[in-house]
Amino acid sequence: MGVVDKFGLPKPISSVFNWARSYSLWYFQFGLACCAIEVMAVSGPRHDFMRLGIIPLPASPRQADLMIVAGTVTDKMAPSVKRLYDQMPEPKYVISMGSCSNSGGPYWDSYSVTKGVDQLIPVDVYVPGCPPRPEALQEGIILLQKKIKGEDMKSKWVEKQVEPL
Amino acid sequence: MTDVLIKVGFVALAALNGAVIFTIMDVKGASWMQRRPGPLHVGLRGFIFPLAEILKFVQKEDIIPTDVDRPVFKWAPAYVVISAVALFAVVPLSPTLVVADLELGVFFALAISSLSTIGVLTAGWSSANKFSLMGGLRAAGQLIAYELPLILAVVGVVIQAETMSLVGIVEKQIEWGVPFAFSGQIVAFLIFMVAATAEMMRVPFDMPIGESELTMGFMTEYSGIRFLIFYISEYMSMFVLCAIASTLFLGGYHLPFLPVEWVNIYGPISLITKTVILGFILVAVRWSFPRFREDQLQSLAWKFLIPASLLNILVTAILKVVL
Amino acid sequence: MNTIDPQNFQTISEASVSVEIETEDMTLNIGPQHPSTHGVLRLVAKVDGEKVYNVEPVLGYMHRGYEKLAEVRTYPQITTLVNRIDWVAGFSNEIPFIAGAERLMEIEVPERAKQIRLILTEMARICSHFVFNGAYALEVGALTPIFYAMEDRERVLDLIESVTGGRFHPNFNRIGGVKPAAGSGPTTKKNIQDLPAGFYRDTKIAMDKVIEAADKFQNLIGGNEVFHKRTKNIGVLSKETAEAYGVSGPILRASGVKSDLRTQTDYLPYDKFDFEIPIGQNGDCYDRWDVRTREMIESAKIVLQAIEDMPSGPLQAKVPKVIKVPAGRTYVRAENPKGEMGYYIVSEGGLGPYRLKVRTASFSNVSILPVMLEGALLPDLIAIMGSLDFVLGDVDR
Amino acid sequence: MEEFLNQIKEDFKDVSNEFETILIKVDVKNWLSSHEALRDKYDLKFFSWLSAIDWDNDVAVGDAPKEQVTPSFEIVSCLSSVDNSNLVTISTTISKDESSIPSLTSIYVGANWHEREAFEMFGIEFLGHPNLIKLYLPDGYEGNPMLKSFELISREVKPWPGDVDVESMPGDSTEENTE
Repeated sequence: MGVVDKFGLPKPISSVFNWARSYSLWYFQFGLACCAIEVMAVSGPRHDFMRLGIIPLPASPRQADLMIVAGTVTDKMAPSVKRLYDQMPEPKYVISMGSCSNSGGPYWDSYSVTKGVDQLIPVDVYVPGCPPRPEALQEGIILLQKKIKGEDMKSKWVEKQVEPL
Repeated sequence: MTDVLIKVGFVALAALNGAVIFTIMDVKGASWMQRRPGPLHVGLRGFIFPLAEILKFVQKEDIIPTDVDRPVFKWAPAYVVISAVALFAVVPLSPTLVVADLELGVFFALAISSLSTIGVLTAGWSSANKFSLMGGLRAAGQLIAYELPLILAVVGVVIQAETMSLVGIVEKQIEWGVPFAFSGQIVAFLIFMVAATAEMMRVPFDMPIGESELTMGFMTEYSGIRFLIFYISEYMSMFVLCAIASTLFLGGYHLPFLPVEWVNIYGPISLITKTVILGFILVAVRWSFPRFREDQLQSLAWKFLIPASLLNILVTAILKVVL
Repeated sequence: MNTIDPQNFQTISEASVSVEIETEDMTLNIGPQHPSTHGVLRLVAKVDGEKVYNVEPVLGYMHRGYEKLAEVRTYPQITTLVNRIDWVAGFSNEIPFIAGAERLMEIEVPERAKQIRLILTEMARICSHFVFNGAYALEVGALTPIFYAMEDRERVLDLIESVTGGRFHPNFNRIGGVKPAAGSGPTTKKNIQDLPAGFYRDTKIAMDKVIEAADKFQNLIGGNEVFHKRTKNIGVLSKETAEAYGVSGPILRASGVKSDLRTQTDYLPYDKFDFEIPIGQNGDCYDRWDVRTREMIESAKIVLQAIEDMPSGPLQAKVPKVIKVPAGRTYVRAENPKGEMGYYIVSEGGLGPYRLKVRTASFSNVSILPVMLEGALLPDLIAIMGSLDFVLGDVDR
Repeated sequence: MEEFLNQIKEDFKDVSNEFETILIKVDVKNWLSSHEALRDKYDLKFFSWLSAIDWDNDVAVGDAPKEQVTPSFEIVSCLSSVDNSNLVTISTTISKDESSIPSLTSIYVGANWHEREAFEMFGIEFLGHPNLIKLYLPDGYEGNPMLKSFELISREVKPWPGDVDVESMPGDSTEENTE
């Protein structure tokens, strides 16, 4: 936008904006492996992450705010993951879900698996488990919302040089 | 000058409010149909989530990819939103509460509604993305195909009402005592609703967006506030087309058994209630149908809807002459 | 979803001349991240407008090197690993591997353990078909069925969890039997310590719900005119082509072949129960959907019969503390939700296999895509691909 | 099953049936003809899989074979029938220096991807294959991972995380187990 980073925001407005961001997290449909099925379970009626404002609508990274890396990232997939992250508009958030994307998980010694998605993109919340239970993912989302609510927009925008792709 | 500005402001605000109401209805209706709560923790049992959405999109980075045709890409959302807002200008909320009671109101509405085609086509073309391009082309083909039954369905109403002014059409329905949908134009009403669904590009006619095929269709490359405009104008045009449908076929601001003198008081409420009921039907259809294939959609329009609407015109005209 | 690659964009057009109008072919890159490729399959499709005339699948975005990793793991560790091959039906993946190791070690598995395995395998099948039903509806554009599918699937997952402790990667099998509950002594029919209290009752309720849900899908999806239009006579697969490509499971049965390893082989005691093998007539997308939905009902019936007639006895055969499999080689195959899954174990008498070849169903099933997609329309591409019901972990391993 | 086995024993010399799996060992030059015969005569039309085994005593990871073996590739393919439970595995041995074998794609179209996989994982060349390119690994990847001489680098740089377990791992054969 360009307005926020120039002028900064008074506290009440900034907290309203933070509230808006934390409850309107458009989640980019990005399923890699086993954990993607668990993400589907969380979107299902029993857990329903839309309660928390996660909207699983966009199929394109351009409209997304949140990327849940759910599953094993292989070396062949890694450039695509990086590129999809770059295509998302700021401010953007990443949840790394499951052992595989946290550290390689059961494939720690494999010749084709990237050991941790944080080598490629910055991660905001790590959710452990193989795969994490739906409740664990929901906790991760709530932690992310807490983090967003405490953010200062101006510093966030200044520290990242935003370039269109 | 000032009253023009007031009118424009009123129309834009009303259309925006309509869009917000329809967004809530769509998301909460979907949640209800899918046996889950939907947005809940955002506040007020989740009913203020559109506010969070709008505030969020305002903050988003506005990405313009390097390969796009910049001016065309930037302006494409404007066509779509202008088309939706301008349509609302001719919808009468009551005999007096109407922004522009044009003599050729129906003509204006149909002409303006096709403006959105240009927006969609340019958005798809300028994005420099193959999925966008295919989405834009699909949208153009679909909007042209369904413009015809939409117009032809309305022609039946115009013949029966002997006027093209929307207020005039409502007055005629008050005169008849029964809305047109239940006095001869039921076929036209159904054709209009099907064609309007296609115009709005909603399931089962959502191939231009069809996320399982074309990711987000013509909107694929849009982000931030420009995407928000597309998103809102989708609901705006849904709201406005439902309002026009209820004006043309369901008696608009008038309610039977209520005195016509009070119509200025209950008019807006009556119209919006009818619009919301129509909108809810569209929501229910959206969340229960799969989508058609592109060629099946075309053959539905050309082989079934257009002949049916021509037949409807013929029968209406004959009855008009005979009776 | 992969948006356009600027470098690619310049070189895509190879002009071709048709009779009436000049059109240009376009290379459409679907994937590796596309909403309907079940993960990270990538298709390079040559399209002319909406018509697809050449498709080349690109694999490997989920290749995790199972066969190599198996060479450096012990047999109990491999069970954990192979769980995650077909992640929609984790339990089914363990069965053929464990059965292979048991065959090489010549262990006779107790009847009761076999029956518990059978029940859980069928539950995994039901879960897998639930996911398919929801996802396939999503691909042809109906957005609601996935939520119904997920709701009903949770009920079955609860049962699996109550027995094994895991939702869909249970790692419950042991060589020689199944994992006994802590402190469970000798079990009799009345005093069941290995299955949780109330399992009988809950299973009955859940399986009735599954049958109800399958009927609901038959009405909700199968009764929809638009769904018929999208799937009938689309992607017809003949028996001969299916055989030559090694296509198995529900896809083969939808083409009219009554082939089911549950009755043809004896890896689990399926001969004790009577159930039908649903087959299709045309081998089109609709039949593939229909066969799977009817299979859900049959699986629920098997489970209902199995819990009525539980043999008593121990859960675990006598096995040495450190499992060493004697030298030899065997191939064990099983009917998984996706088709034939098998393990070719070559043992040299060590703690781990010398070579483990994993034969997965989806790998062969996906190899047929270029044949089936030739000449299809772009929306049909999605419908055909969805009807194959593959899982990328099962394709790439 | 018995009948089927006896029939096969008549046609092929080296047939064994261990652990309920029929293994037919053929010579490389009979590789294609034996598949053709099995397809046409025994109605084994279902192509299940094809893969290879790297026999070598000099291994980088995992257990080495107990006895001395001559370094070679063993190609194994599996055929079955959809109508009954007949299943055979056919194997042949080729030397490592000249690792090439005729492609099965002319007999079973389904062998295409399996042979590409074996080509990528072992470096075996399939003569007459229409499209012998990499299947799984990225374009710039070097080496054939399934070769016994291929090292898993992660295992070299960091120790096995479960080292404290009583169970010994394949590879460290020095440690004896207490039973």
